[in-house]
Amino acid sequence: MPEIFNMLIASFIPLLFILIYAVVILWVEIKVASHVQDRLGYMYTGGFHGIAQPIADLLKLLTKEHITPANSDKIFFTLAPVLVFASSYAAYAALPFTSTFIAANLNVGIFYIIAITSFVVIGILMAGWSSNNKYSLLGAMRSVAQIVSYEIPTVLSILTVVVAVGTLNLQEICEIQKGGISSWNIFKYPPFMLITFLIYFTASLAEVNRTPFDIPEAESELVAGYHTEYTGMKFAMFYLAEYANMFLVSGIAAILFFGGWSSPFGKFLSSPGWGVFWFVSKGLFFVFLQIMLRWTLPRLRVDQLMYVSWKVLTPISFVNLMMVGLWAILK
Amino acid sequence: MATFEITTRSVRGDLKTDTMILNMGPQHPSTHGVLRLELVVDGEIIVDVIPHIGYLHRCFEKHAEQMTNYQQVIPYVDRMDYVAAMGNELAYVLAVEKLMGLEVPERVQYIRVIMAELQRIASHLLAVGTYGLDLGAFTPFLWCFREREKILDLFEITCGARLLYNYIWVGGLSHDLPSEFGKKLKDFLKTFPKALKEINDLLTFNKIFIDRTANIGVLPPDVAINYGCSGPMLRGSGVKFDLRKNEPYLVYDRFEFDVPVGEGKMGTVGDCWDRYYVRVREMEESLKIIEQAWEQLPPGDVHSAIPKKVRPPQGEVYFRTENPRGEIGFYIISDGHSASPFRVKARAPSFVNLSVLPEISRGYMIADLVAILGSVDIVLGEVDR
Amino acid sequence: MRQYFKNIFIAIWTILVGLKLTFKHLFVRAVTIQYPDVKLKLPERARNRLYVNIDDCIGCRQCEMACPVDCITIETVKALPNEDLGVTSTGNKKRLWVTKFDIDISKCCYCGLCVYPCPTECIYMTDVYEFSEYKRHNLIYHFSNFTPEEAEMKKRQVEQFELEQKMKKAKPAEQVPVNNPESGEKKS
Amino acid sequence: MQASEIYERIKSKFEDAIVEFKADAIVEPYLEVKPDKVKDICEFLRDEPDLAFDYLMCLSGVDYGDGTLGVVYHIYSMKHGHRFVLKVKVSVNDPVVQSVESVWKSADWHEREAYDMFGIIFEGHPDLRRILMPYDWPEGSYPLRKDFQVPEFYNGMKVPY
Repeated sequence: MPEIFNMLIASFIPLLFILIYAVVILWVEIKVASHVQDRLGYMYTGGFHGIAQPIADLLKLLTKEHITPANSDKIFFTLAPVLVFASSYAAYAALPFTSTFIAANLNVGIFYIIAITSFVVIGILMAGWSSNNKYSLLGAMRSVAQIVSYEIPTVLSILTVVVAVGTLNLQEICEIQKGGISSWNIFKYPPFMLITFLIYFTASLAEVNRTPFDIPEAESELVAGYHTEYTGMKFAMFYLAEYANMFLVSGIAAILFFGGWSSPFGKFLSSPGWGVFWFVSKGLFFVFLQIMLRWTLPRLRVDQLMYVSWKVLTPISFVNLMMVGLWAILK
Repeated sequence: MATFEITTRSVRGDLKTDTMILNMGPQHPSTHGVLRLELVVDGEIIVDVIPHIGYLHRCFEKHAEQMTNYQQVIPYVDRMDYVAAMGNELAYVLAVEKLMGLEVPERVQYIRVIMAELQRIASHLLAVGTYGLDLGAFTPFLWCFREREKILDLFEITCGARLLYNYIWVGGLSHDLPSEFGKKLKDFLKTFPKALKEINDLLTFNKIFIDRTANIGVLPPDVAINYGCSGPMLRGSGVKFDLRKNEPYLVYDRFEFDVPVGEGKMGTVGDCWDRYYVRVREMEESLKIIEQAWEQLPPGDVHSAIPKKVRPPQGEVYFRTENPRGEIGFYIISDGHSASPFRVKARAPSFVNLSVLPEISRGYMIADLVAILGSVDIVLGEVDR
Repeated sequence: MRQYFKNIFIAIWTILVGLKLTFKHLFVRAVTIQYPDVKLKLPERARNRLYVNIDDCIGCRQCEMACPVDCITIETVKALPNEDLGVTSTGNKKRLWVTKFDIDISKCCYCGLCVYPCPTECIYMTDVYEFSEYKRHNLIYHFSNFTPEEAEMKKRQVEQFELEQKMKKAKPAEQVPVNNPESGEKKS
Repeated sequence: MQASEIYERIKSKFEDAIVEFKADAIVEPYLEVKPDKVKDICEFLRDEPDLAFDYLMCLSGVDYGDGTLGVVYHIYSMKHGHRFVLKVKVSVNDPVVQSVESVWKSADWHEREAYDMFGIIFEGHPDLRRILMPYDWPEGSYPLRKDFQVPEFYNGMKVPY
């Protein structure tokens, strides 16, 4: 009995984190967008700089009507957002928030995350297909092609790190980088790890459909892509999954290259409590970077996206992998 | 991310595939209004485009015939190309003045030039900004709007309206320039180049932006002329034709300025990037014209030549000027005795420019169509009139 | 091959240039204002809601003629010879009762063409721009001092007077006294 | 090249197609030609190297109100920088004009507009549909004609509202 109880708590904490984080990051995204564009964004709800606006938005989405298009495939239509959210939520299980808290300390943690996030593709395809809308279908098709092809550079760059550290366990990867800034993976095997990080970051942008790779939901072409027909809470699920995914890939970037929950100052401020702080702030930094990129860049076209993946990222990450492997052997 | 080759049709082999008809618009984020495009697509590749227009048809020509005098047509003319209303007024008023054989004072002509060029900058800012928006870059759009606001402020202190001015009248202007106009104009002239440079850095020379627009929607010069394209659309194809130079009206022959043409700097001559960059360069040239015009601005009265009754003799005129979007022409027939025009035909640049869209977008992808449509830069108020 | 790496380099470089710019703009002062709390002062030439100073209106219908969208409706009734309507602030003598002066502001296109021909400068555009209404008919502004009933009465009075005049013409009688002080108060 | 010279050139080739050349018309002289020859004349104007009218500025339909409809062509030469005005008049009962769509592509939409607004039928136009008016606009009702009556109801809506 207490085991089940423990499991419930362990699964509840990431959920709580996602919800709080989503509310915060929604606000940050809007505020960053507006300040980049020389405006103020929302200012009224909740006093200081519209701090309560995301909550109001969420409440609004919760109370909105659920519209299911008449000719849609109703079962898949309802199931799709759940699947999309569930798969990104499930990935949080293997994410080490600090040295003492990880919902499931798996031997093959990073492998598990790669596997489970692939489910997002199925959810998106389901959403696009079942909506019975041409724009949604095009968006879903693009999305599937995109995520499937960007899986390869992502995995290759993760593999490079794995070769360097020699483990698939995320907790252990963090342990290895414990000695402060200089022992972070990004500074190992210069400059190959840096390139690996750049490849991983670029590919992860595509995996979570962020600008400049947001073509599945390219609003000026496909209206809203696969979630054109979604309203209310179902739409909010997609939204939530997108933001959850953003942090997921950023968190993995932090773990793989920037020491995860370990303090940048070695032993200083390295208690488990601080660990959460370091991990979350590192993750949020990359989320912030993603947001900044979104408000800076135009988006690529679907074939250019494929070009970037297959002709730029994949070959370079192969070269990287080999170089790091050689170096590791020779060392 | 090098330039890539366009495959016109996918290879089919034995697989049975079918084209799909996709309705883009009348409600769509990137059709710039209520344009409906019927796309025949093969996957993502466009086989054919059939534009359907007329959703914003407001019977401008019929209205113009029903008015009680020539002056009343001007507010309607404003509403054709509603982001470049000054240019429309100018064309209409110059046509009527030519029909009447009216001479206007120098000061009026200079102010008209300043207004028309300010309007050109404002309109091009909108075109550049929304083009970024079409390609997914949101920020340049609002930066452009920030600059455009300054021009609209200038217009507002001059004539009281921000968008639809009714400022240029037959024989003169509704108001003279206000006293604070000079200072505000100088402020704008000083800050604008910096803002333009920022937009260039952020958008124009961004590699992703170039990849999205270079070699896309190539319009060869002979096709452009045959389709009657004008303005940045024609100049983007490398034809050095600008009515301000080739058929100078007002006092344009007294200013020094370049006519930017597409050079194929990032791809082929006449692609979307060229058309876009012509607009950016034109803004710089307009700045030059404004600076010169402001220096030469003579004193005088702007109301002195306004006739009591506008009653042109029997005859007809086709007069064209260079609007931000191209050649705007008014064909006016006067029957000589009534105070309202017998027939007004507006040759709207967007209307003609849009007709080339199917020709230049076949074989590209849906995302490219958005880029091409954005680079044509239509205003539906003018297409449908 | 060189082109390939050059492309990658340019891509990364221009992205960094863009990021630098956007990051810089994070700290630039916003240019927008918080509208309902802060309001811009409009220039004096601002053309917004039309206003008619009905006391100065002489009922000449110039504005009605000038309006390209026919949003002004004016009805006038001739003043009886024994009524003195006074003069406008510009010194023009008023000769007509303006029984109806309606502006359908929802049709108005804010062109300002009605303002220029007015001989007494009684119709002008103000800088009021917040006048949304829940009911469309509330946007038809009645500027006249007459209610419809009063206008009807006035009209009948004049008809009767004209009838009397005709009768009198048929059989001329003594003059009607001009400048009856009481009828001047009829207004409002 | 002056309008009179251009007229001479046309006259030497299409003597029988000319209806009237008005050299002293206010603002611009114009040449009226027969509606069934206009395409040939336009082709001649475009292809002759020293005329080279490669740009159709404007094509307007006109209802003269006296039972005739007209089409006015304003043409321009990018190469030589001269312009010319051609006119065609047809009776309202048989408004058939040759299409110049094959000469200048820009005539395509302009001719559709003239058809839409005046009911002028352009012979040889590949796609003569309504362009600005809705596709369900009543057949035979052309809004820019002088005798056009505003319908009392349009799709069940009262006009004016």
